[in-house]
Amino acid sequence: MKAKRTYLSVAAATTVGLAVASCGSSGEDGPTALDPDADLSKQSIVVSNYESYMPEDLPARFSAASGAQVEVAYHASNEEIVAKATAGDSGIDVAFINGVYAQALAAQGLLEPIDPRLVPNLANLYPEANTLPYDPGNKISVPYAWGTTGLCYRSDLTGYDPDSWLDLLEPRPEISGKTTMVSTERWLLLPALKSLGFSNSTQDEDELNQAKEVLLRTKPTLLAYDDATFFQRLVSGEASLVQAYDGWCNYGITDNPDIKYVVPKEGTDLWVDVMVIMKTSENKEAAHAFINYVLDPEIHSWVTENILYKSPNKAAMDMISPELIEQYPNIGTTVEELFEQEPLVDVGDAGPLYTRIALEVSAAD
Amino acid sequence: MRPTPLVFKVITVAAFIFLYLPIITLIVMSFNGGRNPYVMEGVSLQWYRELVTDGELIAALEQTLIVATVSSLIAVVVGTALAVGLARTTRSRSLEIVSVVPAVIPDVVQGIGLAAMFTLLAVPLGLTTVIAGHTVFATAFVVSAVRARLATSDPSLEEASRDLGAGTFTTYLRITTPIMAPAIVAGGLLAFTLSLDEYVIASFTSGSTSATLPILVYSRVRFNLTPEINALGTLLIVVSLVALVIGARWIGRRGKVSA
Amino acid sequence: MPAQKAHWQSRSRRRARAGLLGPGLLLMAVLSIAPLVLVIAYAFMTRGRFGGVVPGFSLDSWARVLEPIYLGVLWNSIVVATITTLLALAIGFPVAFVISRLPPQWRMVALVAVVLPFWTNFLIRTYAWVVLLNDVGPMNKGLAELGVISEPLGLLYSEPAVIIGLLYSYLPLMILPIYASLSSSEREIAEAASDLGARPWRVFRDVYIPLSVPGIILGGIFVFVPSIGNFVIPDLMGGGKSVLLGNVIRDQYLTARDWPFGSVLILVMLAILVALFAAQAVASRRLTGKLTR
Amino acid sequence: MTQIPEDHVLEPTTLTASAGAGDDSGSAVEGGLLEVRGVRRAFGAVVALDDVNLTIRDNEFFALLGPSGCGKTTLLRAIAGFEVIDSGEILLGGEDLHSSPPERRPVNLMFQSYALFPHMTVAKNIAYGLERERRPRAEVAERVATVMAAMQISELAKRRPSQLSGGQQQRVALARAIVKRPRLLLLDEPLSALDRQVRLEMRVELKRLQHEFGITFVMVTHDQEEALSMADRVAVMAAGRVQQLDTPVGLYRNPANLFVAGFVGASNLLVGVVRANTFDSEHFGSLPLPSNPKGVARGHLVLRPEDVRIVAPGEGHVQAVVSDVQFHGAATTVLATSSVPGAPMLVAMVTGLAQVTPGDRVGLHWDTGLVVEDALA
Repeated sequence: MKAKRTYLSVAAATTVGLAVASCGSSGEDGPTALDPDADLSKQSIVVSNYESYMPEDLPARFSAASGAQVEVAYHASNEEIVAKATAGDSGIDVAFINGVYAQALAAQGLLEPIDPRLVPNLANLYPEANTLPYDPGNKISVPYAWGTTGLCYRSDLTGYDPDSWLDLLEPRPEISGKTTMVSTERWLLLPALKSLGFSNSTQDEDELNQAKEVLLRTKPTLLAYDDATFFQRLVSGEASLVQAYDGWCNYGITDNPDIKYVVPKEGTDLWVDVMVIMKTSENKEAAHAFINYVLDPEIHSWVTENILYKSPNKAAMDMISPELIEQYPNIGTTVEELFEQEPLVDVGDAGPLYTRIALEVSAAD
Repeated sequence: MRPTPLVFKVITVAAFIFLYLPIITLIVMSFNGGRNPYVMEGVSLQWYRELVTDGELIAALEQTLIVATVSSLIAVVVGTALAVGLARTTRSRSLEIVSVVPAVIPDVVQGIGLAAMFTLLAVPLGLTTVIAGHTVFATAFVVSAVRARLATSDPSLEEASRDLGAGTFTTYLRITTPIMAPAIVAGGLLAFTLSLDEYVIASFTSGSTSATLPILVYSRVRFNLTPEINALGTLLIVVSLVALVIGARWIGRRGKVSA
Repeated sequence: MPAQKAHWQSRSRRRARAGLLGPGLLLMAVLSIAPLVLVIAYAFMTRGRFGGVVPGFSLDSWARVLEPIYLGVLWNSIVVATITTLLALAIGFPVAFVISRLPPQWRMVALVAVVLPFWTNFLIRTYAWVVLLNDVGPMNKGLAELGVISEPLGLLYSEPAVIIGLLYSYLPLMILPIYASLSSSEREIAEAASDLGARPWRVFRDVYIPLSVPGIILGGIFVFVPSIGNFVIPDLMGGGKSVLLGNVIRDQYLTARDWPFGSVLILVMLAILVALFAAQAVASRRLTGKLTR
Repeated sequence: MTQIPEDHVLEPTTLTASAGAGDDSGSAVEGGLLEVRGVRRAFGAVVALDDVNLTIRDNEFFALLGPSGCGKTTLLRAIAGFEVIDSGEILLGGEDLHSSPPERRPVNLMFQSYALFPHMTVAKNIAYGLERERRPRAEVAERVATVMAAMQISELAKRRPSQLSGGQQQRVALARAIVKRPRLLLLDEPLSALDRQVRLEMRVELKRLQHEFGITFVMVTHDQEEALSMADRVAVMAAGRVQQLDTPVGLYRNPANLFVAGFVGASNLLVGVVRANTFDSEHFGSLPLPSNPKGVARGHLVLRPEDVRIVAPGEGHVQAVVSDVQFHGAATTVLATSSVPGAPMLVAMVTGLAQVTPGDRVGLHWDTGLVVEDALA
């Protein structure tokens, strides 16, 4: 997952918490009447994604195939898209965003419901990908990539193979000062909650406070909090062990085969990044066409080979070469294995508490 | 005169090392043969090659140049008029303060204020809003530069012009402005440079497709570290240096002539 | 005198005033004052359900400022900005002093040399420090090879690293005003003082320091204000382990989307700023009084 | 900006209404090019011009003389259009200037600082005013060349002001104003920035140019010698009022009050009271009353040094001892002190050599003198 952030979060989930708690159903405004036969060559869309989270020439290929014009914008965090969308017309047509944040936008009526008639390639998805808790039935979003959060490490530097969140939270002396954690609050709290045996989406204040104590004890042993460049730190040898999203660990593996990924034995999360269409989009046919294009098995497998993240597209994953899975073992994770992990769900009214704990940890001496 | 204390000389030398050490590091690392931005692995020009073929970066540079050029041009025109107006047509101290507030207010406040206002008025964020944000502080800098110069210029020059038959605006155009030229150029250059470098206000006011160079650099530094950034930094240093030398020469020459 | 005839000056001055001041003041009003007023107004409103603000008077956000976590961040920011300012003074004063005593042609070169790093991109300049101070970067490597250190210094991603970054970015803003106050014609006063038999340290205490006080105060403000509002340097050099006021403000707007609270924090920062400028005005008035008396 | 013909600029005024009102310095109708009537200007509590009246005639060289702060510069600037007047009228050729901005007044000012445009060459500076009139290029070039030749600055045409000496700058400033052929040329302390030698040359030069171009000159100066030697008529100003307006000889021989007597030329000033036909001096007792045209009762007796003669001790009106003798070539000044405590030193000027030396006892005699009142106008 690409939870790219500009800075450690202070209150990221507050918005989500309120939004999800207040509104279970989406799309009250009803879908706009769409014309399946619209002339796409007269349409142009802006697609906002994280940097290098899709093949560079994907937009151009889509243009060539459909005739629609595509402009690419970049955002650094889920919160940035939420902020832009709630501020008014962002000019964005299609956005790539975490499923939980997509649900928050939908609750505010900011998303256009997905019209399945215009996305026939939805049929390519794993059946399980239709059951995800943030958007059962994929009514307002279409899954793009999914995966887990775990430990990414340089086996040659650690000298052993870690298998527990405690290897990160209470590092051995030889790797102390050479570990990093993610600072986005839900994922900052994840290792502590899991190591204590709690749910990754707990709303219990006492459990959260226990997790905070763990994180405060861990802070002095960290090199830094890092949401984005941890794999580069492993490659350079600056860090030995980092908390990482599986696909991003693969970037490190590309540069150094000694880098390995492991899901800690205490368990972790299942996250999903999705594509959504903004209500303000003026070219919704082209937006749908773009999403449908991505779901094409050839394209989506090409995407996975390019970004090294698993896709929820069965047809696409079936086309992935065994060599790639050998090089990046976590791409071979089966759907069953993935669903052994606890999918992230919204934390409702506990959102501000997560926010506060994240600030207290980051501001602590 | 008493000699300068030795400890002062030592501190000064240390300070210059402090100022230039990172820049020298940057320049050396830009010729890195490897892809690790921290560790030197052989010497090559590969990152400069990447730089010139990096479409995204070139697009961001274009946006930045547009923002800096438009905002500093507006600032030069509006700011010069404002400075002259403040000096010659009013004695209001509060108007003077209003005119330089954007130069002293923290950028995060300016950026947030603009973002909040654009949101409230449903103005779509984009290149125009970035230009608007930059024009404000650029104008404030031009005003201060021109004001400083006006304070030391002889007001009878303008009276002489009117006396010889020029109207108010002809006088500002043909006499005041040329005399102020070094200050206007200095203020404009300052505004231009600050705009090229400005990240905070731009980050709050830019739309989804209007990333300026600092925004791109920030996201690269945060997410996609490669020695390409070192190469870019080196090029920017060279360009700044050349601009500085040319600018200083020009101002020096003009300054002498109109002194 | 015929009363109905307006003097030309009133007409023409009005026209000139409108033409000259109009565009600039309009610009300032719309793009500087209005946003500021809006931010101030937001501080007294209610947080919107999905972020932003909704009309309705509320002082809730003000109570939050007093919570220990925010007071802690505020205090930490003041400490970091103060240390940065004091270090800038400790380095800036000697540098300004040495430059002011160089032969005139070298003075200009030295000043340009001070400003030059300032004219390079702020982010890249800061990033250069990340490269330099990195545990596997050239400084640690070099020192280790020289045998000075056996372990990396671990300087990066810490509060000291943030202070180094701030100091680096704003040092020229301390040197220039002090240089300006030292290089003004009052230099002869110092020579007069030594001529009258004052010993070097006394010349310093009685002459140079008082003379440079306006520059020191101005430089202090120039360093302190951007330091306390900065969030980029803590981001890049603090490794997320150090939080300054600027970070919290930015996050209130961009991620937490609690605009009223963000506005309250902005007002706290502006209050510090206004207090500093007021102190500067008082100090410089007292000082000029002393010098002219 | 389009140039509006002069006759449209100056609004006609009702001459009859104000003709001759409180003006003792000349008739408004005959020969009055510029009329200043009842002009008042105050800056807060400070009154710079207080009911100023004067008439400047066509083609004369007029001087406004007074110490700094007397209002002369304010008056000059009001005529040029740079100062608003609170009340009163300034008429040029019978037309009220009040609503004309400086650029539309057929009046030019030569600034004390010269105010040469630093970014233009000498030729450009001089051409500036003509270009503003939208004159044909050929005419501008011809007139600039002519005036530069007249001012003997033709070789400076390509230079910039910063490359000129003070005297050269002054000539350029003058040329720049004259080339416009104004009806009135105002000169603000024209010679004050010059060295003594250049200043003496320029005095002659200015008079020559005034004749040559036939322009009315109004000069402001604090230097009485300059005013007396150059001007046809001089208005002496103090405290915002015209104390006296007269020819240089008139001012010198018939000062209107103590201020004028003291400011214009050197004089012996003896304080005292007028009796039936004597002047009772405070220090020298009863003296003959020479002339008292204004019927002053209490004031000062003005004795010009050249009117005081040195006579044998015991003779003359006052007895004194020579304290100093200063030889000037054509004349000699003798300073004499009387034994009366607190009495002023007396000054006599004799042509050629004086036959006395310091320490000599002498008598001082005079036949002419004038009693003036102390109060300002």
